[in-house]
Amino acid sequence: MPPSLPNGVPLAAYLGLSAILFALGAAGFLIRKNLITVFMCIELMLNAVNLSFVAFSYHLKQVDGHLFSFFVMVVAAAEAAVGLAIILTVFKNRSTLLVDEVDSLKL
Amino acid sequence: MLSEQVQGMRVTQALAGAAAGAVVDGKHDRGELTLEIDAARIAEVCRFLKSDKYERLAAVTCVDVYPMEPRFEMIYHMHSIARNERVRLKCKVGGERPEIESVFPVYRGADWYEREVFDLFGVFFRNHPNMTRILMPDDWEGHPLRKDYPVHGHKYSYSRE
Amino acid sequence: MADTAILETPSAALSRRRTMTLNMGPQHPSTHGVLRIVLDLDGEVILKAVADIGFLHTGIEKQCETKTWQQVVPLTDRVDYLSNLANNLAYVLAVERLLQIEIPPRAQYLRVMLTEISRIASHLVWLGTHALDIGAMSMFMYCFREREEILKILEMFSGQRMMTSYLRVGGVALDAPRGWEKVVGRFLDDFPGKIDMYENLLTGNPIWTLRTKGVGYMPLEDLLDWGVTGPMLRAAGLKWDIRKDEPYSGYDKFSFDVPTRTESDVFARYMVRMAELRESLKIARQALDGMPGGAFQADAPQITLPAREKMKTQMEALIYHFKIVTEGFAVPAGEAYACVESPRGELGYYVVSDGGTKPCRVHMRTPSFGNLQILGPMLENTLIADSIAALGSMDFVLGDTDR
Amino acid sequence: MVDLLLFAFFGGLAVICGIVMITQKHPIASALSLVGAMGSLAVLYLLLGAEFIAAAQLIVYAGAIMVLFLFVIMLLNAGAEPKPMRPSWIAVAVGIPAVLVMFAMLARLIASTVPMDSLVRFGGFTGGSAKDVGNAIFRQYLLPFEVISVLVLIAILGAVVLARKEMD
Amino acid sequence: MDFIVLSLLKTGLVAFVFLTALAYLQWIERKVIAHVQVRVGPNRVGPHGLLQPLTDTIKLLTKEDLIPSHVNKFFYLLAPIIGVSMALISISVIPFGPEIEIPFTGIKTYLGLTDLNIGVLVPLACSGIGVYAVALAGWSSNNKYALLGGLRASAQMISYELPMALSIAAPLLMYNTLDMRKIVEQQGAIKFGFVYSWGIFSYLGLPFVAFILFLICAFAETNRIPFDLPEAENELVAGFHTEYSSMKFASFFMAEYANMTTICCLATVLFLGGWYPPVEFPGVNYIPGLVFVFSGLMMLYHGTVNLVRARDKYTLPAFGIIFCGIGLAHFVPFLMPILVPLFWFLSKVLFLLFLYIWVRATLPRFRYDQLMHFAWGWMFPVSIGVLFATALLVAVWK
Repeated sequence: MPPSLPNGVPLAAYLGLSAILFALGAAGFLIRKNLITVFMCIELMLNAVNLSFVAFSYHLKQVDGHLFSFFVMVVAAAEAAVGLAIILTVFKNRSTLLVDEVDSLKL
Repeated sequence: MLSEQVQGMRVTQALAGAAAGAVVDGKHDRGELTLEIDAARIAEVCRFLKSDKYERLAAVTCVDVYPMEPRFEMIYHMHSIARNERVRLKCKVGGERPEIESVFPVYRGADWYEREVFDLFGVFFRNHPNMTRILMPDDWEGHPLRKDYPVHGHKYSYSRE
Repeated sequence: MADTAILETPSAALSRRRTMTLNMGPQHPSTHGVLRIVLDLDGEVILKAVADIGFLHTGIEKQCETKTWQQVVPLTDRVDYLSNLANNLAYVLAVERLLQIEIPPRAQYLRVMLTEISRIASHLVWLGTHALDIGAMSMFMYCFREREEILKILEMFSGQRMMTSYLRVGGVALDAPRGWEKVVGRFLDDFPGKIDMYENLLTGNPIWTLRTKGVGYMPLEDLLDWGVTGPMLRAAGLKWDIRKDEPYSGYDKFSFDVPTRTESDVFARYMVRMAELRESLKIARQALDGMPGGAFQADAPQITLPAREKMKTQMEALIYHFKIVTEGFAVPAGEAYACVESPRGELGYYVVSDGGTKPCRVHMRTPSFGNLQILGPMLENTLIADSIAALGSMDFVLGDTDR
Repeated sequence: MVDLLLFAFFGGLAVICGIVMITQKHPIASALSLVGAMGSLAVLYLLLGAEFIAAAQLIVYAGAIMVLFLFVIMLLNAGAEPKPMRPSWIAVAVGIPAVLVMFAMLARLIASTVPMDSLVRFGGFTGGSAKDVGNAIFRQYLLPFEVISVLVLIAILGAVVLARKEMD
Repeated sequence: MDFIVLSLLKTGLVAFVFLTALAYLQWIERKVIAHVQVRVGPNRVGPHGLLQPLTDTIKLLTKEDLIPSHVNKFFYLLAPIIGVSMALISISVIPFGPEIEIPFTGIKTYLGLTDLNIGVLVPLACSGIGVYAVALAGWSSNNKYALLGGLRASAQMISYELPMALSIAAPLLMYNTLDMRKIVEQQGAIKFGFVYSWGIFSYLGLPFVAFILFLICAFAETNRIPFDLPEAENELVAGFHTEYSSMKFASFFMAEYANMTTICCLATVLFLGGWYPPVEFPGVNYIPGLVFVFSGLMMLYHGTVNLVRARDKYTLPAFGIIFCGIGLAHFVPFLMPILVPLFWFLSKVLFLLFLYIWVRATLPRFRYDQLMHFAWGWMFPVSIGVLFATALLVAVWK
């Protein structure tokens, strides 16, 4: 094993990865126009946060971080159910999923 | 003209009462009653027969008696299950521009039978909702069951292709 | 017909109007031949079904006009290739009505027996394919195993397994072969147990009843109005069977029941046909037991071929034989309509003669053609899976439809 | 070493999937790359000793939620976005710098607070089994758990109500 | 380093055996169904058609790899890959037998590829991801039948995953672990002096209900009759794989059989006591060997003395000798601890697979809405009820 490489991964690398994914999610949230894709970007951000929870949990040798990501997952599931139902309704009413065109609260 | 025997039949009498003059001719041959109906009044006669317990229209078909005129004989096989009785209606349709009233509004079962007659004999049915070819391809030329339709010498030669 | 929509991709069709046009057939496992159905779907619900037939149209009616009266019989085999004896029978009955000849009792009994046995064969094909459509794949093999026995019987009588052409104007083609009683009797003994087995597999099966009960319902008035006949009508509660109501070929001498149901759904049609299997067995058994002796062809030398022995020894017989074979026999001018109860419903032959040796017009009132008209109304607002069950319960043969 | 390789591979995969997700035009491609990112994250969770979370990530996130997404996309047949993706200039002018700034801040934060010598090794933490998570849920975090169950119930009802409304 | 070499060896061995078994499973299915249907089944290639799987594989491999022009190529190709890989992965967590000592080396190892703390969750996760294969195949084929089939299949798999997870949860409550090896080892305890405490024998037989539920879900999950709507050929031609041919089709096929096998292994591990025999008595370890020897002798008898068909003259004695050899191997002292547990494990799995095939030859199929109603209206409440009842029993018992 080359001595220059550390025996393991720095925790900062995990957190950096988490930050990159979060930034990607945020960027996608801003530039994408399809409602569903926007929604998926939110999921990516949630995932990124989960990663840092789990990483910190490792760092602190506590299980609490796992619980937080577990809760995030459950909330994400609930959010997906309601959010997709809303998207369905929006599409049935307006026949479009472009966020730019869904600009009025009431039809 | 109608023979005594045919005039004595129940259907003939009922028809004479309901649609006077519609029955042009008739015969009772080999146990089967055939009534010739004025082609213009076929729908009317059928409507009456349906109310007269003739629940079913068993079949509609056509006979081409080429070269005689009127060329087409429309055949309607009516059947009464309640009376266990059958009667055949016949209408003569001329060959120039063969056309007759559709009985589809009376018996929906006439739908495909009339389309078949149109397809194979070229008799047009007025008031039929979907007068298109049924058995032959949509772009077929001619009406194969006509007597003057050639049996030999098909227009396509499959051997050369 | 929505022909243009068929060429579209599903995505385009979906985004345009939320319904999907599905082209089912002409090559599809469950359309039993070359039937094409254009379905308008909303999800899995059929909004509209349009049947497109004619892929098997071979112009048999036109061909009949170019054959002599006797030569038409093999053509009628090809119309409904699953119950060809019924087709033979309807045709020869019509011609015999024109000729006004008397058929000897032995020929009548042979006709009845073989027609009933071939009805069993036809119902077996229906049962096997219908069950296969609904997913019970073994039924298909069982049914075809029993059908094989029937085909062997038919081969024994006529020399042909499917296209028997066994009936002749004036009787049957050949007398019953030696040892036929044993073969037919063995089949009639074995078969009731087989029906019990089918019913064990299907009738009480919860999945089978779930799939069939209440599916494909049509009220009796609609069935009559659309010209539907046969087991479908009887499953709707109408006790009408041509064998009973307008007995032909000596059916009045046989005792049998006309099974009916009132639900008019796929299950009722299944039950009616299963009961008909047993009734046909009953008739065939009576025909076997009461088979009279005597001639198998009418005593009409101008029409029926002379016996081989006579033809070789007597001059007149040879002349008749030569005339019948070369130019056929003339039939008096007139028209006749003879109908029989085929496994699928009313099978009628309308025959017109101009007095010559060839028919002027032969129209086949085939049951499948009339029955299939109801397809559109029946499939409306059903699920795709139900449409398969409903199609199977109609028991159509495309050769019978398109002719 | 193996840890590092695995991290590099799956971390890289997650980033690539993330990039593909926000650049692909077709929603189905986006959804699948998101699934890929989630799968890679699940492997990273395993490396971090979070076995249960890794399995839950696959079963719940990738197996259920994303399938729901896929379903909706197929159901609506929300094809590729009609116009070439041209985000509004405000989003680009303000959003991208904002995202970059946010990223920089996060990076700074991480660099300043997290000790750089803290190494993650597979097997370094074994407190993430189903038993441990279950113990924590039902002892320490019982109230949040119950609250979340109520939330899920409400979400189910909401979804049913919304879906029914569009049925009429 | 031993660990890695051993793992690689085991992986290779399991992969080889598993893939061959999949091919032969299809042969078994064809043979069994043929015999149910009074047919002979494959019998041309090799004795009794035994080489049929090989020829099928060769044929499918060498067939032209068609890609229809109207498909979404990337996803179209991705779908079978996902399907088959997900199906094959889950076998890795199944334990086939206890810890054994490899003869002549003294190395001890477990029969099975790996033991995870969350072992039971892995097949669930894999089948969850496997849904993508079906949905993508249906969607990317750009064919209406495939689309309908794909939607049906994925909806069905998602619906039945829930009751399946619940019916797995019931025995998990009893075993108190997710590790499959520990689950089986718990079932190795002996009750009343002679019965092994298999899952289905414990807790007043309540797990038996869960077992039945699990089996039903397993049928639905693997899209087999009576739940084979997604590929109901009489309705949807071939469902989601309508547009697939050659090796891509074979991948789906393989995935189906792999899923079947895995799910049967899972049922064996969870409910049927894994590699433990049903009852314990002094000579129980000789039963497997005796079974093989007896069937070998039967074949010898029918192949030589009581020959019915001429073509069996060579095959039956050959197989008889092979079977006798296998049976005798069970009596070799150092092979016995390896072969006997494997025998019990495989015989249970094969029994369940036979059940699959038997049902396929017998039952008609459901309709789509009936199937969904069955999942949500029956399976779901019943499995929740079983879960609660088990929880109650466990709480009272312990």
